[in-house]
Amino acid sequence: MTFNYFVSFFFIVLGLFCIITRHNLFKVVIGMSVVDYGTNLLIVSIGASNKGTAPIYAEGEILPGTWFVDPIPQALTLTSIVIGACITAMALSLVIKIYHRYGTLDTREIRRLHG
Amino acid sequence: MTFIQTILNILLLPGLAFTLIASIWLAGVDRVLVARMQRRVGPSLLQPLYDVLKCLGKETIIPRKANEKVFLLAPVVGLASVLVTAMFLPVGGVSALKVNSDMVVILYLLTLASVTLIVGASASGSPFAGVGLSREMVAMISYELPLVLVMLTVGRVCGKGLATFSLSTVTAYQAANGPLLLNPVLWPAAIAMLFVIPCEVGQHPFDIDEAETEICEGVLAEYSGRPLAQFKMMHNVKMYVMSGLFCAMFLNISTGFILADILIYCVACTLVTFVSMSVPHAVTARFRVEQVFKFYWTVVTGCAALSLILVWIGL
Amino acid sequence: MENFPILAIMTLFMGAFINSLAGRRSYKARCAIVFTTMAISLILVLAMVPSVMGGGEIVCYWMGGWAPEADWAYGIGLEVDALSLFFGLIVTIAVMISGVYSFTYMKHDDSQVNFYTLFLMLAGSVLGLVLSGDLFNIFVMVEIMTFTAVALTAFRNDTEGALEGAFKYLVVGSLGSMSILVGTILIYACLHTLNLAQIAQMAIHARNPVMVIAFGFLFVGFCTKAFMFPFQPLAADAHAVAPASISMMISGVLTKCGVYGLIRLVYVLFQNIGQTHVQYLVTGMGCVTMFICVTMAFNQHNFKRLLAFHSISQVGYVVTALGLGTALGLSAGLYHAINHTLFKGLLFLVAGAVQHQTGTLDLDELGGLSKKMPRTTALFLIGAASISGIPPFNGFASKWMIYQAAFSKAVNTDNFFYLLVCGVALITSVLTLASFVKVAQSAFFGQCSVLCRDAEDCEKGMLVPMSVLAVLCVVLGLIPDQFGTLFLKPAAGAAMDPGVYISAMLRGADATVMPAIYGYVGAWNPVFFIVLLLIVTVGVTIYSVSAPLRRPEPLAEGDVEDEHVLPENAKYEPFFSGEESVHSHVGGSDLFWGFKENWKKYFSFWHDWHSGIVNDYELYGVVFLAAALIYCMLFV
Amino acid sequence: MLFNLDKKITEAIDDAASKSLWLYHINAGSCNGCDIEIVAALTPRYDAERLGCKLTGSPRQADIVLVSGPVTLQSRDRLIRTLAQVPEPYCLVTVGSCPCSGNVFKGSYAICGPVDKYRHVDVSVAGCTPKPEAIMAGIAQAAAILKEKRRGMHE
Repeated sequence: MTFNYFVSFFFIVLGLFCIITRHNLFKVVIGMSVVDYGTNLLIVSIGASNKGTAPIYAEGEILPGTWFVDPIPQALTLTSIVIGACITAMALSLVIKIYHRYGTLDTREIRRLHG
Repeated sequence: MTFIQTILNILLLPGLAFTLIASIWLAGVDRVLVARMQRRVGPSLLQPLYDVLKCLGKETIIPRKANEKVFLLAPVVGLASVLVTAMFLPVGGVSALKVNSDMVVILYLLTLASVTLIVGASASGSPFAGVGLSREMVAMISYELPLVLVMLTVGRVCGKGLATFSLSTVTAYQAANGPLLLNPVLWPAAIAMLFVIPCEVGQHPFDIDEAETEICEGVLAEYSGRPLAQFKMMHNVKMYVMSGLFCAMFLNISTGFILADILIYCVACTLVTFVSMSVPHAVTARFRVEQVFKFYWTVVTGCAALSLILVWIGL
Repeated sequence: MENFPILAIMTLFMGAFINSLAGRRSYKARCAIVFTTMAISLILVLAMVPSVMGGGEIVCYWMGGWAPEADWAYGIGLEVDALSLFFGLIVTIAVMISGVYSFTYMKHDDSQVNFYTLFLMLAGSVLGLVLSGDLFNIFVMVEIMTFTAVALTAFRNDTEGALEGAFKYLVVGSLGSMSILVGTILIYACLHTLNLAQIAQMAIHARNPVMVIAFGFLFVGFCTKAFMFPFQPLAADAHAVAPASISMMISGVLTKCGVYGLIRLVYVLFQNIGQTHVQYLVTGMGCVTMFICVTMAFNQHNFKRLLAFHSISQVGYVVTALGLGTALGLSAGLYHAINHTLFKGLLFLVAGAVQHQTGTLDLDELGGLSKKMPRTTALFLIGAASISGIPPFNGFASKWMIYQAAFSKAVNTDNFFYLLVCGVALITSVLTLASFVKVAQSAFFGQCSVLCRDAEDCEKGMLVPMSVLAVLCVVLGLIPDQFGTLFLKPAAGAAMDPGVYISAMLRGADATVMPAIYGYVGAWNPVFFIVLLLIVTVGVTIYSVSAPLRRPEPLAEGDVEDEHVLPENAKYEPFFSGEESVHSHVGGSDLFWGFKENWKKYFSFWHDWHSGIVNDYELYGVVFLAAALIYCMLFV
Repeated sequence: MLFNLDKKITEAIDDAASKSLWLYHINAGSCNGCDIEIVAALTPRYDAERLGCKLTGSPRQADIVLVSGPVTLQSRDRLIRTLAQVPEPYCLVTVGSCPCSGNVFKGSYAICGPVDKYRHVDVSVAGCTPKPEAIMAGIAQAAAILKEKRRGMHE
């Protein structure tokens, strides 16, 4: 299970690194979604366990020794994925409008509000 | 009984009448002492009274570009706030108004007085007043820090563990073990306070907001007649309030009976006015704007912070 | 009484839904829908006040009836105690006033239906965040809040920099949301629950490193939402370009949600406000934010950008007061929170009115608006006086409480750090006063600039909300003690002892919350008014005997103000040392030369620090996240 | 009002008009000879402050306006404009012979005539650079005139 945690934190750090260093707006948005993937992986891997099965059972049918996977993180991941999708959609629409107005995608030119 | 006594207090002794007389006296003494230091005869002692009465007699011109309501209201609010501040000073142990943390009330009412001067200047719509009010604000930024540090120090010393903001505890402490000026730890704080007084009042070396030669009476460029009289009166009462504050904080000698205390208080105020306002007036030329700021935030704040640290270590 | 909280939140979301359906028909229908929605939610929140604030009762509502069994909460719950209701009040009042203001302010904008849908969703999500008792529910509401705030910031996307400000707010805001999410998940990993009361119950025993990192993440997340130190350029960009009612919402309400999150995190969830290192962290953050934002605001040219930096420095005041950890400190912070919403909302609405009339917000071009817009100038003076802490107004009362809390904390714990806090707070207050003097001189008083010649006072639809705020500012300033006992002490009491919070939520026990006890030195007694009366009577008697008042006769219809005036009748012209009076307005950037001269290096450093590049802001955020985590691991 | 308090106050105000004299100096193109003398009168040696005099920076606060120099073409408008901005009861005192007669510059194309062409001069101190004592004597006379003007303003 610890391998999942390493991968998810690697994704988060990779996403942040991409946001910080890339000067193209699209790459910044990509970085944001990579960070989202990292957090989603983290959420899912918290509830999961190797030998767990899906927590679906009929009444009184639970055999002793069965091991259920925790369903709540999966529900949270669904919400987090939806939110990540909306944020990316909003960011992309803003990038399109910025391109129309500023004519460039380079973050170093888009700095009218400073100081 | 106490209600009538408070009304009497407010009106007569530490209140209105005493404040007005004391401020005229201090302003007069200050101008005469400066003249004597320059080996000249100097004006009569009542010259500030004549100035104010003469200004009342002149017509009040409202400039076309001024915002009339604020132009006329600012001096009234300024004078009222300064007179209310004077109510808090303990004259011989008795103060007209009692709130148990009146040092902060005094700090804020003095800020209100300077703010009315600034708002009045900006309402008069003249460019000289614009430059003047920006200088007055810089002066305010520079003297506010040391004034607060001195108050914290005195509060800490007189609070005996639980620091206080109220002048009555300060008076009681000094009644018990002598005026604070004798305590060597507090000398830097006293020096810092002596430096703060001329800048707060707007006295000659630090009157960068009403510099006649540089910006034609700066803040008061458009004022004439009645509002000018109120601002001049505010200037005099501020002189009394600041020296009274110094006496209340550092020179609070209380003998047995009231009359001797009041006499000592008046002599102390005159002495403080001489040392803190007349001497710098006669000795140095006017400071430049950034010199005032640099001087207050390095030298004066250094003194105040030094004594605060010493007091904090528990000396 | 049980389901008032869920009703209040749902009416706002349902209102947003209905508005997008039925709102297209006409301006009147739209305003009716929005107004009734806001009114219903305000009434529902007010209905809860007597029992929650007065009686100390705690309202619990479990979504879908999933009440906790055997001490284990697995459903999603809404919990309203005095602290949540206090912030709920702030939210609903601010929403009501900015909604009514935007009826006239946004009248000439296109696609108003979307504006009000987003506005009501923002209001619903903010109210949901404040009243919810479930950590993941708070995260979802934070996301909706950020999403709608970004959309509303870029609403007028033809203004200069609107899209850019919104994009930056979205990118760095998502860093904050990511850290809240990771914090929530790490807490879930340790305690396997998301309910605030349950976490509070178990968090004290579970002192393992994962919980400490979770605390670090949540702290940084809520600091982002409250725009603390490294995140303040976001707020400055977002406010400067958003419409005025939205800037009021962002500065008045969104920052308060960040502050609410911090209070819940430090006082209730982890209850580690007692540790001195946590107090240093929170108070240090507040002080740094306070000072840097006020010096940044000092030489701004844009009126709204200046107000944005001030709003963050006032939030810094609130966070400093929270960090003290004493009952007086917490209630001083809460008092300053509601005062800040009032006077900052008033100032933003005034800025909106100025922009509405003159079309620009640049302080160097404005000038002399007081003769053209007298009522707005009066409202501006009330707002500016209360933010800079002038006695009769509410800013003074709450700042005084903060100084007293900081100073008594310094004395009790004999710790020099809190004395510095007190000093920084006072310097910030003076610098706030200085920058509002600058705004008064450059925009309102002084000589009338070309732009402001044809401005006239704004319609009643804008003036009424502003005057309501102004009246509240004055009233709250005059009754600090009564307001304290009615609202502050229950709210502070609710935050200080989480035990009642936990028992009410989990076991449904109806224990009452004891209001906090603190010695608070009153600032006001009526004798002042008698004295002022006396002085005025003395003044009037002298008036009657002295010389007459000379007013200039009003301008004849034809001539313009600065037309050539013959030397003979120059009596009422301003004195120009003899020259003919030309338009020369002293304002904007040529004020406070002395102060800026001495601090040149400091100002230019911070001017470059706010570079406006998205990557830099993200870098500052990540560095701060790393520093906070290291600090938490070492000390907390 | 009670035992004619207002009469006493107005009496005191009229009396104060002659005791506090704020000077405002206008240089209408003078050769600075008179300017130095005016300032000399304010220095400790001659000490005009004994009469209650003080130099002010703006005409709005002027009681006695000192004009020095023959009103040159350039300074004519400025002189009239400044004099118009001074609030009532004030005295106009011309220092030196240039303002009252044009002195050696009389008849030149650049001179716009004596000051009393533009406004009635109350006291004129003659002399090509009058001595500071003379200036102070002029100011003392102006003080008496000021008191009359102030009384005249009541009606």
